Amino acid sequence: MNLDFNEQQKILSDSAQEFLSKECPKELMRQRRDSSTEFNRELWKKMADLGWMGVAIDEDYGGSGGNFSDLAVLLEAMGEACLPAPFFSTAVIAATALQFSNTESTKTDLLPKIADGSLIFSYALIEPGNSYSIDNIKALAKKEGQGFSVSGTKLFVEYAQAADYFLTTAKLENNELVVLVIKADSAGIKIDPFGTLDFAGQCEVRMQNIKVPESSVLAIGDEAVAMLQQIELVSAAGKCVEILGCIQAVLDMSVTYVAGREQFGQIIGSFQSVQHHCANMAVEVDSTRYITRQAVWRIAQGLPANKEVAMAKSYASSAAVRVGKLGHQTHGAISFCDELDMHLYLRRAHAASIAFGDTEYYLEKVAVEIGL
Amino acid sequence: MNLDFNEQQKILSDSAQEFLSKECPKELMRQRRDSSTEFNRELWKKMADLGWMGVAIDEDYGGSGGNFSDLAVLLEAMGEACLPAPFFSTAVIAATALQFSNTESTKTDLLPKIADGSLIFSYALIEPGNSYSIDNIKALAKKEGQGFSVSGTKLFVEYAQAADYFLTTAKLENNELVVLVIKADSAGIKIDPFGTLDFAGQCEVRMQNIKVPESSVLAIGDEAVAMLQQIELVSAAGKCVEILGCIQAVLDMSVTYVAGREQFGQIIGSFQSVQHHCANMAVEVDSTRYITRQAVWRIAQGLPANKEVAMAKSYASSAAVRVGKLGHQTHGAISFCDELDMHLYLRRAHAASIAFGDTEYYLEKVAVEIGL
Amino acid sequence: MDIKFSKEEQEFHDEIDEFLQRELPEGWADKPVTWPHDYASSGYQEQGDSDLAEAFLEKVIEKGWVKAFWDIGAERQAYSNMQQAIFDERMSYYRAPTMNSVTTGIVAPMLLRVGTKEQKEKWLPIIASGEATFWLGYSEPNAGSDLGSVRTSAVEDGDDYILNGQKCWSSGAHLTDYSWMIVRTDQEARKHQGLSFFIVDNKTPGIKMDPVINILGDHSFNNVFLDDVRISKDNLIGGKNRGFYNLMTALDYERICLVGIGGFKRMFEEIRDYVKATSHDGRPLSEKPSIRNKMARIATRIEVNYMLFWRTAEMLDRGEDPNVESSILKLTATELARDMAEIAMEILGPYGQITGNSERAPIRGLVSRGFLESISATIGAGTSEVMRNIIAQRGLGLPR
Amino acid sequence: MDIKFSKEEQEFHDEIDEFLQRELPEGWADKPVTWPHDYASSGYQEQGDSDLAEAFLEKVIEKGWVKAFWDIGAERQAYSNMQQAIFDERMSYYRAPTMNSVTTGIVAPMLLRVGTKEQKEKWLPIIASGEATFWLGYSEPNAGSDLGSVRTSAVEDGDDYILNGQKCWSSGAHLTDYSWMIVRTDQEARKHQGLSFFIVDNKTPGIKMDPVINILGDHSFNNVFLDDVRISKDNLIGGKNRGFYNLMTALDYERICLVGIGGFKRMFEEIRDYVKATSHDGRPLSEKPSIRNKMARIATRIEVNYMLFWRTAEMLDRGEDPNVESSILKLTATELARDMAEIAMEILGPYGQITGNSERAPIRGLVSRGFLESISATIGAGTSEVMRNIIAQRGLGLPR
Repeated sequence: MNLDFNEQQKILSDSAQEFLSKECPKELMRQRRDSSTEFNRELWKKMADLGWMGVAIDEDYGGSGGNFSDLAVLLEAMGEACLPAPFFSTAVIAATALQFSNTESTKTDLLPKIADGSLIFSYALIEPGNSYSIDNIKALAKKEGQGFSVSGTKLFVEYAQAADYFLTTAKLENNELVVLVIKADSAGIKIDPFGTLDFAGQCEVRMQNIKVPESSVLAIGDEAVAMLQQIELVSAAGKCVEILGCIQAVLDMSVTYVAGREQFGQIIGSFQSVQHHCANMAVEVDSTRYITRQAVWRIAQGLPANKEVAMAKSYASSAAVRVGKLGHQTHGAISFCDELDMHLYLRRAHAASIAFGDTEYYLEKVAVEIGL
Repeated sequence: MNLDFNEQQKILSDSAQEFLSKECPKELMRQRRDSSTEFNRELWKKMADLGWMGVAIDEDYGGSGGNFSDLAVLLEAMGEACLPAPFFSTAVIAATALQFSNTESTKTDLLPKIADGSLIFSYALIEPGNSYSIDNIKALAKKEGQGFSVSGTKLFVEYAQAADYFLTTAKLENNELVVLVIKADSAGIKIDPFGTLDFAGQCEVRMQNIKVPESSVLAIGDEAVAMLQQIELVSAAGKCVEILGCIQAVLDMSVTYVAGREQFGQIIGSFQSVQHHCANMAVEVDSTRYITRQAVWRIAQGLPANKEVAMAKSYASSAAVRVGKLGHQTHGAISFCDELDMHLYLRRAHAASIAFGDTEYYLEKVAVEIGL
Repeated sequence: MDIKFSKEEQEFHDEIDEFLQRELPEGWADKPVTWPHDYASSGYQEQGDSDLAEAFLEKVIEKGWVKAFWDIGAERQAYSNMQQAIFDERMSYYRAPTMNSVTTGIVAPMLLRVGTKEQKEKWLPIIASGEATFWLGYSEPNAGSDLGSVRTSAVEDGDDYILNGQKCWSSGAHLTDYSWMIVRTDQEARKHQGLSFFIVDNKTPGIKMDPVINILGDHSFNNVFLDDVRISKDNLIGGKNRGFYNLMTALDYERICLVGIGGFKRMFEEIRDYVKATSHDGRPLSEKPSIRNKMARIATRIEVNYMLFWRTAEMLDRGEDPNVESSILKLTATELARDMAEIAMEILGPYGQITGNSERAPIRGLVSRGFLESISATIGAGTSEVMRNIIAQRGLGLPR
Repeated sequence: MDIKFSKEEQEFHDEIDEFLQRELPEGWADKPVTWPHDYASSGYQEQGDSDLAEAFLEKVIEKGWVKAFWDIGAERQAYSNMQQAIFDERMSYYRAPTMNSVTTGIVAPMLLRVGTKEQKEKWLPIIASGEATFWLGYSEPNAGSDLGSVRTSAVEDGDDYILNGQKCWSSGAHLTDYSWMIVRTDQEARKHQGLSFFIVDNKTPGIKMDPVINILGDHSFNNVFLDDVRISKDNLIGGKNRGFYNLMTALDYERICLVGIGGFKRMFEEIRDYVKATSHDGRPLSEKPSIRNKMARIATRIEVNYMLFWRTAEMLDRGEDPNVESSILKLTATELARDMAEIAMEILGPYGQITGNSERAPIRGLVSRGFLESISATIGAGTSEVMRNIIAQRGLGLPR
């Protein structure tokens, strides 16, 4: 048994941290707050040059053929840096869906462009009134000639205004589920951004009779269900890693702050209540780290991982908010000011905690997995 | 608005505390542990002489005509003293049931004997496989001549081996509910004690064709349901008061201990973590006190009290265990020894926390009361 | 024991309630507002609201309620603390525009308690008329939880004092007229013994205010710099070098007057109505056992806080000093503010993250706002840790 | 990264598992046992059980597993720490009778680490054969969390030391043969610098043991009085006045070896099976959403603790010092022990209070027992507060 990064992952982790600490200042997050339509394309280009988008894409499709553990190394560093870019939707979700699909022409077309950074993907999976379940999908894909006509409304579509493609779901007229890719500039698409805590520029995307070719369909029926399950599994584990990066940063910031600040003639880090807050954060970080690594590793190995992911995501999701709030509490009033980065981590950690299923959603999955 | 005891209640409270601190040493609890069939009848006699059993019984029936607030003053002192005696089942539950009843002959017969301390009552309300709900009662009361023949099994019957009467429930053949009193020495009653955490000598009581006269029936049908609801209301509020007494004692013991004990060259009560444990206990005690007083006062005034009791009991029940455990934690290893009284309070507080409905049971009631 | 309003209290309650229902602008409580017991208030979002609020407050002042809280002639409170508590409860329940609560809840009672006759006659009427509003000049960069470390200095110069230094976290300083400021008048004395209170006009030469933007993106805090600010000795309140002693009382008032207990009930009712009216995945939220359980817990804790709130009012009316009790109230109410926001976020799932500038935002985005705002609750006006210290040391007598 | 057992580890795991399934007495795991990670163990309830346990342990010893953990000739461990962890996990999962874990988990590795060649040759074989079992002579009436304050004195006298003093909370002292005792060998040195370890035979003249009854009514603790107890210098282990330094290592071992991680899984499975098989008010407990949620939380925390457990084993195998990591493990596992008991009590409702001496007791009364036993978990071997101090000060570098 070996719970730690291997040599190659350590090198990747160090270089990713170094790169992002230089290239991804927190000002990028604040820029997103002030204008949520675009993101930093220069940084995106540099990341693509480093080969990050293709880390977990097969070499046949222009990637470097790494596994999910390698991708997770990057996601952790991105969480630590609060990277505001559509990496997750593109390199994790879209890449997973396409690699899972049998629609060879679309794979051959799109995967290399994901790998080289020339395509931005978003995902549009949740409909108004629904949460994480894939039941009750109301968007409709009607057979029309050689392709389909798609109509429906989706919420929580990150970076929608910057995306080239959406990955989305609909029902066929025979009630079968489909997963499809839709070009963002298709006629009939209306995008309305709404504000969210994490400045991710989440949008409402309304589709009215969007014409798509047959090759847009990545999966139908049971295969679509299986694909969505795989997306959920991978994304949930990926979000755990993002949370881990966030809360590690919160802990580090807090320890540095309390070790330097004086009140009552004492370093505040010498007060037992402050020490215990920090200790509790450290315990949460370590716990999140290892329960997450197990889930990630199992996915990377292609082993069954439903239970491990459900445990990791339920744990990490609640740790995210607990640690975020403790970080604020240990900092006191300064943490309530925009100038401190603490709230950026809370925003990110919270968004990750609800993405692809929150604590309660995964606890119910755990309950099923343990035989209840 | 006035949240505090009135003058008369203050006097009663002081005298009850003084009496019990002298007459009710914790050794009585330990005696119950070692032999659960009997309790200290001498102490019972003295309490009766003080008029405690009749505090909330009408003067017409030999009591002193006080209200539930007065009775609650005693229950708080009893909680603080960990009194091991069937006071609750006799002076709270049986007295409430009898006063609620219209069966005049039985009231005239039994209430004065409760008031003068000559009768011990227990209650037998829960059946195997059931919890607090009064649905699903399986005990049967068959009409037989002028009376009934009662059969069934009841659990959690406190002080059953010392009781003269049981207050119990059964279904008639037409499925109507009845509440009745049954003499403990009736032929066909079998009593098996089982160990419980609180040393209350709780028993399983099996009744096989017990013959009871018609006058044993205190209420039938809707009236029986109403009576049981009133019993639950009064008992739940009474248990909150008992918990309040218990956790106040736990807080007092803890503060005294940590103010005296030294470790690392310091009074341990000067460590911030210990101080915060104590502060958290104090907050719980105060919170329990006032939410409970409101419930008690409304019952005493005959005002609707379902919401207030549900809130009080859900709060107090969870505070009971939280404070009990904090008391142990602040004491450290000594609290794990029988010689310290701390565990007696935890036992009592836990028993009170589940009696007549636990936290979750009352939270659901709160949910209904707030319109959900 | 009598756990309901007296006849007089009930009439007072009903009078306020009727007034508020009658006089508040249509749909006022549905305008975007702040989370209960936060310290992030930053004025009104729209100019129209601000005008409506002022018009409403005129009526409150006309009613005499602000003025009536103290009887200047008799130098005492005209209404009981319980009545003031009832007033606060109703006002906060309706989210009514209030007189600046620092002014009416802290400065006015402090003047009444430690001001001279002349000071009372000068300040109380213009407080009652709404002409004088105050901010709290307490915190400094190196004096946050530890207010004994205040360094801003006041040096005597003839009939004046010259003030130099910096105040920070000055909530609403830019929206008010005066500061209720604690400064060091004796540089030699031991840390807690050389402090005094002054009333400082914001317009005095030498005062500079820099805005500080909070995590909601709002300007609520300020950094206030004092550079040779000349203040008349008449503005020294409560005795020279008695500042720390007076501060203890002022902090008690603060912990009580900032609770806004009615706001908890109102916010809760909005969440309750939302979960009844909303379905996720085809099922009403109000039917989910976990949501029923969470809502019931919150409702119960609000009720507990109501009881603790009435208790402090009762104590004040009995002439007792609710030092520990106000700390318990502050602790429980602010922890509740945080927990209520977190639990509401849990209930709303992905919808909770939508902020108020979107039509899709549940309850006008109040919950996502509260998730951030409530962070200030357990920090401002004394952290939860400081509250627990007070309860343990002053309440339970444990050693410092 | 490779988060599964290696082939060798898996084979070792399976070998133990098969052995346990084959050799444990029928229904052994269903006998009343103690709650995971408690400090209240007090031997077997029935003589028959005790005999069965001894017979079983003979087989473990025969198997060579106890002895095999150290290679005496090479003065090193024969099995990896990961293998020992696997052994502990399986043994605790099956609730198998174990060699006294203080002996095999603390004293033996400490001897291996700081003992002389002679001491190893003398003690390790009789530990391996089960002839020598130990209790921890650490706590004293005024040295609980603060072990630097140990006062029991050892004064040199020729080839011997003369010991005087008192030890308390001495778990299982009456059931074992020797003490692994820390005493003061230098009265003049600063508090932490004058301590040393001794092995003390319980039968040495001058030793008196008084039983202390715990809150379960069991005799698990003892007060041990030492009155001019004469001990050979050969029994001083790890260097004179090096005791506090060695204690830090011994405490690391203690935090790891007492976890009994498999016991959590076993207990959880029993509760799970119970809620599946039991209905209250006509409805299976396992269908109640609140119960599903609580069980899932516990299962997840157990899994987290498994990961933290394997981590310490890994660190030891890498030659690293898991001082902070063992404190994290101890903290999380013991808090889990408490929470699991409290949550199980909540799940069982009124039935939870029934103790093991009744047929009506769910899961043989283990839950009500655990509710009390688990109190010892967050106190014994360093309170949760001390663990948090260690994590903050040694782990995060915050000032003492």
